[in-house]
Amino acid sequence: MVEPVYLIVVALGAAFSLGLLRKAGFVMHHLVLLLSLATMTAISAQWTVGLFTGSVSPAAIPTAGFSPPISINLQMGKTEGFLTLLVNLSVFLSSLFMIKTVKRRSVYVPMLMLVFASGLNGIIMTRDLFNLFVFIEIMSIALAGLIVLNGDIQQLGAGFKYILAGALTSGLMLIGIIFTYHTTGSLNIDTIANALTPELKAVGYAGLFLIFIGVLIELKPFPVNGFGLDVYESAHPAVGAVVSAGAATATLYAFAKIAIMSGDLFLELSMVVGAVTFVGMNVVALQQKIANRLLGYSSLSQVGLLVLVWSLVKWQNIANGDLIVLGLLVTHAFAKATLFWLSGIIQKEKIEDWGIIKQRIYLLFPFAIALLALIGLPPFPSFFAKWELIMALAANQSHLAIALILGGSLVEAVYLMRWFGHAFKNTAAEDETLSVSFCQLLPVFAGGLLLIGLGYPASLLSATASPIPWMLTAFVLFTFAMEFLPAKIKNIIVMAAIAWYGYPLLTTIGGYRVIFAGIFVIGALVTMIPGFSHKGNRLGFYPSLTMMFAGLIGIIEAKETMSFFFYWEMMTVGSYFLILRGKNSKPHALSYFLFSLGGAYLILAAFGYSFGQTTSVSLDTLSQVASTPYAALVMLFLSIGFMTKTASVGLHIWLPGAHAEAESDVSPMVSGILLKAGIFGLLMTFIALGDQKIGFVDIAYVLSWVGAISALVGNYLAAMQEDAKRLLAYSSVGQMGYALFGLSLMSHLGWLGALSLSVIHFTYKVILFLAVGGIVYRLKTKNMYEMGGLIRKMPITFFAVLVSIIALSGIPPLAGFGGRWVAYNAVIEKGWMLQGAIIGFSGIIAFLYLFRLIHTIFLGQLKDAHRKVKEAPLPFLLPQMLLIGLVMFLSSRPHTFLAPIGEIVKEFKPDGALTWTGPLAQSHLGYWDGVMVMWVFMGLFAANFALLFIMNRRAQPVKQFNIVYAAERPARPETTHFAYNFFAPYRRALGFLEYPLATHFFDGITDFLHAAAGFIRRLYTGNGQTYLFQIVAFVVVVFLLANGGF
Amino acid sequence: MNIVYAVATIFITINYGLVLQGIIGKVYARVATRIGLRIYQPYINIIRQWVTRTSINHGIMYYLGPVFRFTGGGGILIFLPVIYGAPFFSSFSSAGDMLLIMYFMFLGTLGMALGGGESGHPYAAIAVTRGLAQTTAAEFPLILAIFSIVTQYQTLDVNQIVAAQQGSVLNWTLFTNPLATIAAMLAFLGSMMRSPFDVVLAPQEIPIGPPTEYQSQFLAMLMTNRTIFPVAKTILYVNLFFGGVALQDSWLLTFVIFFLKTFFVYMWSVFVGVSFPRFRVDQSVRWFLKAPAALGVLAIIFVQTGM
Amino acid sequence: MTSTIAMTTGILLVLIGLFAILTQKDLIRIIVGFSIFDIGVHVIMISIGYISDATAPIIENLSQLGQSYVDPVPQALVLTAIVIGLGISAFMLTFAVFMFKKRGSLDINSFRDLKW
Amino acid sequence: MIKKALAVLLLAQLCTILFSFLSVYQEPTSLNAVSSHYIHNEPKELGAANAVTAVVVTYRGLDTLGEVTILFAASVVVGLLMFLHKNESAPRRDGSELLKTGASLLFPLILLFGAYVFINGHLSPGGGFQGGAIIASALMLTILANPNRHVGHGFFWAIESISGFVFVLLGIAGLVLAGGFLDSRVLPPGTFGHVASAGLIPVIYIFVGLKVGAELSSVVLSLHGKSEGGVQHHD
Amino acid sequence: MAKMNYRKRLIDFDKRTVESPDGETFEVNPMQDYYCDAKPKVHPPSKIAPLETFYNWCRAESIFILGFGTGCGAIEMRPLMGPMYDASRFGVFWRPTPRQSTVFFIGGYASVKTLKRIVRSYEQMQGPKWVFAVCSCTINGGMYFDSYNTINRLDHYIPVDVYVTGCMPRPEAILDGIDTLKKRIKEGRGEGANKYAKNFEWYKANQKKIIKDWDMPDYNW
Repeated sequence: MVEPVYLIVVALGAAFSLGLLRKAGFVMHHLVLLLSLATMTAISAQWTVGLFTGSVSPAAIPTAGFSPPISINLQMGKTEGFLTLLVNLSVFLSSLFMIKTVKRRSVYVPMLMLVFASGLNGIIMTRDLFNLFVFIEIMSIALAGLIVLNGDIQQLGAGFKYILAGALTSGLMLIGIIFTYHTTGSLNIDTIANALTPELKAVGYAGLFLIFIGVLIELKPFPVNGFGLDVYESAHPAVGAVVSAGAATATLYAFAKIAIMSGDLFLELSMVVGAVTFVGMNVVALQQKIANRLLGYSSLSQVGLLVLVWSLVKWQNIANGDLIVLGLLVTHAFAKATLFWLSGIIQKEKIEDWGIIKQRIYLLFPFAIALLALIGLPPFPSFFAKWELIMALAANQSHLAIALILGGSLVEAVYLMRWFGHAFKNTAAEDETLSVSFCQLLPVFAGGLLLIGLGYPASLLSATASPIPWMLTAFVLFTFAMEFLPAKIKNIIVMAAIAWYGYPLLTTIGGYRVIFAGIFVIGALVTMIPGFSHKGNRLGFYPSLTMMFAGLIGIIEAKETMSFFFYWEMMTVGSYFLILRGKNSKPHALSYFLFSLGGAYLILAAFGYSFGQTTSVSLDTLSQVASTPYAALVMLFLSIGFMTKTASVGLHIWLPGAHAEAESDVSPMVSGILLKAGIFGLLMTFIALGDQKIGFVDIAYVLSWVGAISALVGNYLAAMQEDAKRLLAYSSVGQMGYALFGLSLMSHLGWLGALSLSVIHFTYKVILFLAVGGIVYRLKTKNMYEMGGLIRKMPITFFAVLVSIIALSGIPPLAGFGGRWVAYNAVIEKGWMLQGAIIGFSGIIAFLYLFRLIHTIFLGQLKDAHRKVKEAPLPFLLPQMLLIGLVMFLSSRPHTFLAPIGEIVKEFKPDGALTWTGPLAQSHLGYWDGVMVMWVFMGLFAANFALLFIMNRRAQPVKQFNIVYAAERPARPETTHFAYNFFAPYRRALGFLEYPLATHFFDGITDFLHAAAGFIRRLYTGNGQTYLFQIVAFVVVVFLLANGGF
Repeated sequence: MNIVYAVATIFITINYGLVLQGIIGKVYARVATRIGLRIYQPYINIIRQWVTRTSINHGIMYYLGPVFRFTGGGGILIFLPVIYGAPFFSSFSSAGDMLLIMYFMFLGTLGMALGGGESGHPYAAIAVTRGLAQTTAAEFPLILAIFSIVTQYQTLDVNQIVAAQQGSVLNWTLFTNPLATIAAMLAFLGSMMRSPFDVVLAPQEIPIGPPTEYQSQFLAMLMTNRTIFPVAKTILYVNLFFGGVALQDSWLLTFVIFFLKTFFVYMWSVFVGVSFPRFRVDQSVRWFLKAPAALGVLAIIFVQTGM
Repeated sequence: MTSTIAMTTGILLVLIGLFAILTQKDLIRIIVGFSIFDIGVHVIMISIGYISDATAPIIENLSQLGQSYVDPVPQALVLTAIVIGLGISAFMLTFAVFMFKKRGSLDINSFRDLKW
Repeated sequence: MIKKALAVLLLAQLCTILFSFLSVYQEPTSLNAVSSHYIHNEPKELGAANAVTAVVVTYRGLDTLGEVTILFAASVVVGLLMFLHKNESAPRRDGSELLKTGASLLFPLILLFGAYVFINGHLSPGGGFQGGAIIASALMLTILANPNRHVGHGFFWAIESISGFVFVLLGIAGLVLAGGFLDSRVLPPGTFGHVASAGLIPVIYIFVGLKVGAELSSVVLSLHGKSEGGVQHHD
Repeated sequence: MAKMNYRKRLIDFDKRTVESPDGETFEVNPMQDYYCDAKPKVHPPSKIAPLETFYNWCRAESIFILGFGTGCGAIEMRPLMGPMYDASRFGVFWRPTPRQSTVFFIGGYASVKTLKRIVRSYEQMQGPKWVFAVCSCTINGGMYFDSYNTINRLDHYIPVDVYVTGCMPRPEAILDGIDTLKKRIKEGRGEGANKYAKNFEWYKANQKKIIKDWDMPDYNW
């Protein structure tokens, strides 16, 4: 093992020696720089590996040959090793990144970089209070130098403000240090910590406070961080990266040392400051449009989060708290560094202009990875850290902390994903080109890969759950590797993989899961068939797709809350990217993502509380929560969380846009298949928790109203749409309302109805979306009033739509009726008549949109432009035909699927089951024989048809204008096709249902947040003196706060 | 055997429906102090329509529209227990309960709408939107009323509901659950295509609505359905609210009861129809969702609280 | 007593320096304010180690070890602190010079390119 | 005005905080464990008469390395800024003859004094920083007296780099040959109170002095704007 | 733009080039693409005579009138619906659309402009169908016999079954005319539709002589 002191020595030696090599030229300078940084990285890596594998024990390194407290000593433990590795690596990569940009800066930049690195290493390793101060100063000064890399006025201003603030805080720190020395007689952190008896703490409080507040201000807490923001905004992106990854990391560790040294004196204080920073910065960032400053806001908020989490972890003695903090830290460091590097490549100030990234499309991968890692999504380390954290916090019942952390993360996701949307969807000006060098790409991809790679070890460190099943994730990663293949081959590979994985799953998995597994696996295979109609290699489609389906299968397979949540998030991410691919889907994908994330956070919190109550992470033991005081809360959270996925009313506003604007073959996936994940979750919740009450209010009762109103509003709005896919999307809202209602009945029949509805909804919604997708593919429009008369051009599609709307509306003899029959039996049995009536009413309203769909598209007048339109391509038709076969089979033999589902439901709700005698189903209220209905229908239909045909076989076929037009004739198909504002009278009567209450509500929240952001950010006046004012005020206020001075 | 019964049921009902149409035509005429048509006139009309020589066809769905329509109408009839206790008149009522009947009604509507739609005539589409809009609203009080009586009788089986009303006139739902009956009878008006709810057919504005392009045998089939569909609907109402028609000692008596009950229930819509002017669609939608719906809700509340 | 006077002086210097920093518009004056502030901090530091009637910690010969010396640590620290302060001052002055060159003004209000 | 009032208010609050130190402050009557170790054991361990120097150079040698680095960084940044704005300095008025002559007379004397201060740093008050600062003042004097005089920057750079590098090497020597990084006991302690005593301390201090002198000089030179590469503009 | 509106009626039936959603351009010929261009066929009566007799009786006793108020005589239709004359006694009803009517009631003189509508509506009725023309003007032009704008004799253009003279005829006369029509139908002489199909070319030639802006297919199905 190389002595850790070389981490400092190498850097400084190289820095000093560079002075001699001033004339040696650019190559030599950078060779020295990179070699020394690589050496340092290697040293710290060696230590890290050694320490974590246990081959070396932590080392305390005295300097000058004397033991502490006589001399300064350094320490190299696990944390130090890891953190030095982190900072050295990030500085190394940043230096690599800078090579091209700093060519003209002579030897100064490498020197400063080395000095900076030595400062970081020193801060991390030193155990001496004053030495810590010295290294912080080294870091600040080197940083201030690095800021002014271009020497323009903005950088000068930023550097000046930064130094000014640093000088002020360092003065305060010095006073604190000297008083602490006076109190404790030592400058060694460990000695001080040991010497601080309660009396001494009281006497030396002020000294400790000044040190503490000094380090805290170095961390740039809200609102005294204007100078820090300026640094992030103006500095070279590579410098931003080292500030974010290196300086923040080192300073955080310094903060941690100080806080530990002071005993528990300042934990509450730092929690408050951390929380305020985290939330405050995230909110203010909402208004930010400048990429680098946005990154600054995000960095500072993350630092706030880290401070908050670290203090919480210490305060509550959370077992693997250090690992949680490290997980968050490492994610933040690499993600932020990657983003800064990317911003250095893109060189666009405004986030709206980031569309240029698509000129180097592969850059989107690291970009997405970094953003997702920051938000804390799987499989990145932050995900596991967040998971562990919430588990622990929930176990300790820290409600406020959970709310703050999750709420803040949600706000953070807003601006981060908005940014991604801009990059993904905006187009750059024609004449701009993006040039990238290898030295720039290497760090970017290294960052991305590190984030992915670190996920696996992070998952192993979880204290609460056994490792998640990685197989699916591995396959998702594999799809990234085969991105270069043509789309058709990828389609085959992915389908084969899903079939290969899904078939044994279907045969082995039991219980209600098999229903959903069937929907997901079969659905995946069927809906992927249209993918064959794509040419090229469809970059990014297959990883997202596999991510979604892996997530879906993963939640089915999950045995533990953690793997459930892992795959749940993965599904969300995958589907987000899929939706984002649509043409106009930018805002909709964002709102989809946010709603899903919000829902997921509720689920996370619920799992946390459940863990806290039962200390078990198994999904099977979720039911144990039912007997604890948290049962209702857990149920509420889980329900709302899953309801965001089923898009129940109030939480539905993301759905129409997201489903409608997605690509043609994505819409059926997200609408026909993905929504069932929410139903699956709800069912799982209800099975585990049953009926819960909050006060006198029965949650299930409330949910039944939500379901009913979802059905009504969804169906009504569907009828009012002009866009075919939007219509179908709203229809999904309504249909999921039925399912929610059925589940909330908490009875055998209710669940049976909901489950059979899920199955049937899958079939017809996939058919409908594929049919409409095929039409849109041919017609290049989604507006129904621009279509018409397509029955002659697309007879197969028409047939598919006809069958599915009959199935959807529940008209016998097709399969949809079975679900309705069961559902009404359930309603009457339960006695929730009013909701039931609303459900019934919305069922009838469904006719409105179904008729509109089929009429305005297929019937009426064919338009000029569509006279040569061909039938939808085979890849679209094939799955429709397969599913129609399925629908017809289920319709003619409904007992073959209702009875087995009934058996499954019986396991949980044995009472009130149907009795089957052959195809005759009997509830205690009524009866229904699907096969007989089918026969009667067929018989009557055949007889009537025969009658008509015999009487009227010579009918003259005519064309579309051969209609009676009051002795006139139609002029144009466009003016003869009644389609626009189809249900005008209905709108006149019931238009109030269209009032976008939920939209206004959520808009109100976002508007408020944005307004708040706009107001708060006026704190950052740009005037250095104001910032100093704020710092002094901050010190005073925090001191008074801590001492109850207010 | 059931099939024979079913065919017979349909046949008898067609005749009954034709006679009823004649009578109603007469009533309308007499209200307007005219002498009016011959009672048997509907027979002539329908035969004449069936033997039209030429016809035109707008397409496959247009062709199938009347088939769907008639299948829907005939289906309801044979799924309904027309006469309680007589196997002859409830041939396929074992296929399903009230829910089946309620949902099966829409098959015809859908067929009509699709067929009219394919004719390419904008008036058909306009009429369908009006019809659908109005029907959806009219169904709401009906659903409430039905929920109310299903709660009351704890069954969805029409046979059992009829059985529960036997014994005395006071056992009729009309008297045991008057609110539900009123709500349902108001809803009944909305589905009978008579004034004030007949803007769907607005004879000159959108000539007779969805079937505006239908002619010859297609129209004949629709006219045939028109004879049975209202009767079937009326029978359902009679069964649910007015004690149904139970098989008596003599078939004659049974038919007299059957005739009287269905006639008077049917006449309810006629009487309202000749007395009131037309609603616009949005007005009728609002109307159904106010008073009748409120009555329906009250009916449910009364039943559930046992008042 | 001596140390209290020194410390009071130091605190007053700190406050005076801060007042200058917070109220002066001119960059140079702010830097001067900072220097005053820094000197105040140093005075506070050096006064901490003071022991009444003790001598400076320079041992003229080994036999004098028994006599009373003031604490050498604050002196060592203040030495370092002074140099750091010097570095920072030099740094700030350099910035001020170049900022003036770029903008032609020394008013701190005129360097608000970055905000919000 | 409001600003001033606000500042006064804030400072009043800060004042109460700072004076709360004073209220609990008790002047120590004896040395604490650490400092008494320095006083009582240092002569035996290191052999430097000036205990402060021993603390600065050896016990807390890392701090010293750090502060040298800070100065180094400062001078690098100044250099960087100069480098970026090479051509932006205006010519200055020449100094008077009296000044020039006086300055050149004083220059070697000041240098000598500076050397004296840092060579004797381990024996008497003074040391590398002080000596370095004195040396730099000599240079400043010449520049102020003769603003248009060209002074080679490279020389200072070389001294700065070499002495910094040597400082680090000496530290490593301590690590390799003695107890730890910057351990001054690589050389024998020698006779207490002599110049050639206290192990490496005077050696280190010499290099610190050189380095500080060179760094401060180069800062001064940079700010002066007449260093190498500076193209003269006469407009 | 204004010019286009002026010519709109004709432009609607010009061939036009349209662009398909795929960007391919092709030509649309409205007259061919939007209208059925089949010619009418003769539909002979049923070969079983008694059956045909029964059918004809039904047809005679169930008359669905498509009223076309081309002239003054139309006013006389209304009393037939009222209590005074009540035509429904005789199985006469009015329908709003040609598709569902059997008798075409021409209510008076036919101008050139209306003739086009008359032809179109007549052709849109399903056979067997009959034409019932009232007023002298439909017979010989009446007082407008030399008008630049009316036709003189309706049965040159469509086959008329019954004319009722008068200017205007009383409702009683119309009832009498209906009676005559019934008799004709019952006797099997009401084969106007077949006559029209048989002499289609002649009728068309006559029609086209009058209607100069012929903007419809030869036979309006």
